[in-house]
Amino acid sequence: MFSVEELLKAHGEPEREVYLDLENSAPVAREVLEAMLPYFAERAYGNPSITHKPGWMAYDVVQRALEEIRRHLGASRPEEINFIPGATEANNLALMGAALANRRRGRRIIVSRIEPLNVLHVALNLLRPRGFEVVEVPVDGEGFIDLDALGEAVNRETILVSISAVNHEIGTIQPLREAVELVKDKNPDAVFHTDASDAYGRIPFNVGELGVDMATVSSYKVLGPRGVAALYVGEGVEVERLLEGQLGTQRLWPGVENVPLIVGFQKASELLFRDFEGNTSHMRRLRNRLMEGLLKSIPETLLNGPRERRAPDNVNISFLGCEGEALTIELSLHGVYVSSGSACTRRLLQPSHVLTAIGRRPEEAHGSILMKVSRMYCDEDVDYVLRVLPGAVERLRGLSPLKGEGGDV
Amino acid sequence: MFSVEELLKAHGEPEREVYLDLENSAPVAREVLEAMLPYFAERAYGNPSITHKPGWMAYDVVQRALEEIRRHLGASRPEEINFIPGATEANNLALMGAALANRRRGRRIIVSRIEPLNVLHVALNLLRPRGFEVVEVPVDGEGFIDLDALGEAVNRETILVSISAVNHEIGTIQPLREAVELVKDKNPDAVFHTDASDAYGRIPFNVGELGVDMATVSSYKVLGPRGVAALYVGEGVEVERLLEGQLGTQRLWPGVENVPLIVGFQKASELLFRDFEGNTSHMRRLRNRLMEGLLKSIPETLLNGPRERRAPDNVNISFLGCEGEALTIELSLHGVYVSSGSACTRRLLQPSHVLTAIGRRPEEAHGSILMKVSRMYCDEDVDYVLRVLPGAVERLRGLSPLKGEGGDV
Amino acid sequence: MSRVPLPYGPKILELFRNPKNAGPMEDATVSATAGSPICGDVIAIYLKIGEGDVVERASFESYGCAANIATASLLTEMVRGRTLKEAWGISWRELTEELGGLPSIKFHCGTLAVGALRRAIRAYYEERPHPDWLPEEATLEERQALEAEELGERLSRRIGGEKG
Amino acid sequence: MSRVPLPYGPKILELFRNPKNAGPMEDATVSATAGSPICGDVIAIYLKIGEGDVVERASFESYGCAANIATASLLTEMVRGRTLKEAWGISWRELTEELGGLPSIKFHCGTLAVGALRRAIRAYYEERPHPDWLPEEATLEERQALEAEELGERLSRRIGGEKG
Ligand SMILES: Cc1ncc(COP(=O)(O)O)c(C=O)c1O
Ligand SMILES: Cc1ncc(COP(=O)(O)O)c(C=O)c1O
Repeated sequence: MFSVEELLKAHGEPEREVYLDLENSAPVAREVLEAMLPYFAERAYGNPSITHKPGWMAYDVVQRALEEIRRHLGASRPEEINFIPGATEANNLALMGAALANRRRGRRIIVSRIEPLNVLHVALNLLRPRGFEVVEVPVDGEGFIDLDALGEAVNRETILVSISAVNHEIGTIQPLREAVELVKDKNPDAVFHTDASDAYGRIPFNVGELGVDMATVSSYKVLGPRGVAALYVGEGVEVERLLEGQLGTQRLWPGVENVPLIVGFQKASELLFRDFEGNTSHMRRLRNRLMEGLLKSIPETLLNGPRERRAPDNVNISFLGCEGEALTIELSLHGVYVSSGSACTRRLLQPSHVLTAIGRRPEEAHGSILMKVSRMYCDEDVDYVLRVLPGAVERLRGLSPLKGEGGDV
Repeated sequence: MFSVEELLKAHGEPEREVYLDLENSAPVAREVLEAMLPYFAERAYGNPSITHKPGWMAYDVVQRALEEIRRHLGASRPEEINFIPGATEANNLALMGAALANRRRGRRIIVSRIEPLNVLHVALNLLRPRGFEVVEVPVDGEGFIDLDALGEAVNRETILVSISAVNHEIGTIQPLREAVELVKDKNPDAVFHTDASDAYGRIPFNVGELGVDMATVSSYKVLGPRGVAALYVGEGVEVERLLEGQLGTQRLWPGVENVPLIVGFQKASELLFRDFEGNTSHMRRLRNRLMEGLLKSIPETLLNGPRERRAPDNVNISFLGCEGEALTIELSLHGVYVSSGSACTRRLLQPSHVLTAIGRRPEEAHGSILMKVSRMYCDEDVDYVLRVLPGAVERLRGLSPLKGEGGDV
Repeated sequence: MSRVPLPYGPKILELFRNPKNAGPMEDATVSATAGSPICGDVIAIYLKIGEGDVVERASFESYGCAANIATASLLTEMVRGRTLKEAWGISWRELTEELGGLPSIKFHCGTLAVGALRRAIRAYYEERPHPDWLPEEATLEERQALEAEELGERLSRRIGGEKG
Repeated sequence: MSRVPLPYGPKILELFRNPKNAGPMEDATVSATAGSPICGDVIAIYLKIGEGDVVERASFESYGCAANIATASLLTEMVRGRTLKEAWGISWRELTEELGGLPSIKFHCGTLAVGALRRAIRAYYEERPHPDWLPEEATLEERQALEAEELGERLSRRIGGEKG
């Protein structure tokens, strides 16, 4: 219908660009790209299951990557790590695969209300119609799961619990250890899955210490390439494959391993953990400057998610009286790239289910802006965003007929 | 258990390398890699569903790629093309998705005996246990489907037929148009799917002319990157999603589009079709030299698949009295990389189901070697293979206690 | 559900960036609002009506997405100098075409802007003789505006109820 | 089903490339074959047995994968100079360890080679007094060889039947 080229021309090149929409997509880090490059054509382009040199080279690369990710996740054996084409696929596999494999033991599945849609909608739209009972555990105003409600929900029929370690939109760090203990106390056979995509490399996360049975981590969420993720499945945990086909070295997902992307994921993980303390404190410092700066310089805001026990990269603020999609575009015109929990940006009738689950009214959620920082950003980036954002909010509020209505919150 | 590094050291660097295992994996073509590179980090690294500049850039790229692949497939509208993370995923989606969406209209599903496992095993292991009736249509000694049997199999209960346009192992070009007409004559509502991974860019293939309802094509099979494929779904054909999650621009598979891989797939397609005649006749000439040269210079061989109506890139020969895995490794030591339908290379008890379906005895199938050429190869590559292969076969036959036993075939 | 062509045309972006006739109008003859903050879409239209029921000036306020702002702005340009009868005749389709098209998911922006305009026109005639071209029944655009407002109410009650 | 570590060790590759004692033995005292071409694995073992039931020379033939050739070759090296009693004592585990390990899917190569050797040893004693260390019952490796052969028979019948 439109020429997007013309739209981009009309948009123009901003003087400076700061990409903060790391939730949705991320430019691959330079070192990661360099690490991947030889594996597209020069090295290890074989199928790791075939007995020839390019196949063995590929096999070697996959094994090294499994071992690296095993180490960072604190798993016991590389066989517990499974490469999957994405975290969407990994979460679908974890939920469907574990539910189907354990259906003879019970029918109850428990998720939190603020799980990503590739967990929540799997439970509600795929498992519930197949006869599973889905219980959604509520969260408080900062996104912490209601542990009492969780405890009450677990019964002998419970086969699977899925609760993210860190919420992807509002950064809430869940008390996962307590949650696992609570669940296992009431039903040691219940399988505990956690989407750790936003925890990996941001907070200490160790499957052994936490006692989780399954965990998802995603490459693109750590500045690796999109198209690969890992699913940890502890020894003895039963999961059915969702898809059929020729099996390679990855028993839970058929098809040939994507070697260059796996190498990229490995490299991205290596870079994250080479200086975990340095990276996370750098992120936290920038994030705090950004978050506190915005809350201070712009009136009528709401911080979404907690101030403490918050992932070090996450900022999520509602700018009341501003619609989020308009703000996203306004910021884009200034080279600041963010996303919003507004209904308008989601192409659904409703705003972010995470924001409504923490009690935000729709008109509050519509003005939400999600930003994430990474180790790649610097103070000047934050300065620029702090310079641009107040004007953008002011302009849009100036256009609105609802002046002052945000103020009564 | 082993240090693969040491294995590779023991293997050594062959004087020349000719990679013919294009069935299993392929080095990405240089121009394809160059086209993809900017999209990992510099350009269009956004999510095509988000309203900011990097998102719009990504959207534009995805739309252009859809349009290019639409054109090559002969589809009417770009909306009929769906990007999927791989042909394994696309075939699973086509079969499961169409079967589930049409389950109220009937329960019969028809596949050929020589479909790839990501079709055959979906039918047998996923659909049959869910109450669908799976009919396997046999093939003749060259892999052509039995049209009479197909016609007999189609009844009013038939909701789905899946037959590959070109067989991936033995290169048989099916009489697809006749097959579609036959099926539609008996039941116009039956959905006809074809895996066209080995047809795309090798033989004229046009979904409109053939009248198929769904078609799968795979990027890596045309020297594009692994991790992306396309599923054509004609207007009005109903397919249920297999996975749930955040939807992007691709309605049949949730998750964010993999822009760099999509760009690579587009570029690979462009290169294929820029000179379709030239590419295919080049392939055919090299393939004929290779195939005829081997059959002539080596005694006791069987050509698997037809001589005529054979995909221009495919060579599949059984070297009787030689076990295929040993031959694969022997050839690897000389830098010639191939694969085999031997049970040993498949890590299954049985040899290739395609070879047994065309009537090969297991001992014949064990000696099979599959090779594919592409537009990237030259006469010197073929010369080298023709020089190396006879000696390899001879050495292994010399080690065998079954001397001469191949001769009585 | 078919694939959604999300991006806007360049004209929408331009009007979003530099809207014409933005802001309330102190001396408006009449004004009206449509939409619901709960759905994230509100448009106010102000009209200064002169001799012969001609729109002398129009302005808008908008709380909503970029398309919302652009459609409202464009509409205020389109009505200027037209009679109210002519202004009434502008349909959401015409408005949308004038914008260079809208992604289908944004069609409601067009209906909302036209809905607000028609409300203002109706308001104007409330204290004046009802012209014969003004239908008694609510038009498509007015009904859509009303529906959006009712949806907002329902959403607000539902989410409020969940919290309680 | 757990992930299969497919690659071989470097020693297997070396023995595959340069097998020792390959080929039939014209003046063998005894020989035996195990396995089935239908399963893709056949090993023949030839023994030249001298004074005191000592293996003076051994050779092999193999139709099978690289591991098959390597295990058979290694076994002929291991038995040389040993008494038949000592040779009998070589288990598939010992053979496999000597190779540097085998992927689990290739364990049968070890059992097949040892199975063929033990068959040859039994054949040797068929016309001689039965030594007390030679068990009456088939050992694990011999049973495995037999099973492979029976499986081959069944496969052959089934596929033949399908064709017919
Ligand atoms: C928490 C979380 N898990 C999983 C995913 C899906 O990741 P992928 O894009 O790798 O499928 C996302 C992406 O938005 C996410 O936010
Ligand atoms: C005919 C055919 N279809 C589909 C596939 C699967 O392709 P992908 O690796 O893209 O999943 C293969 C791969 O071997 C194939 O041969």
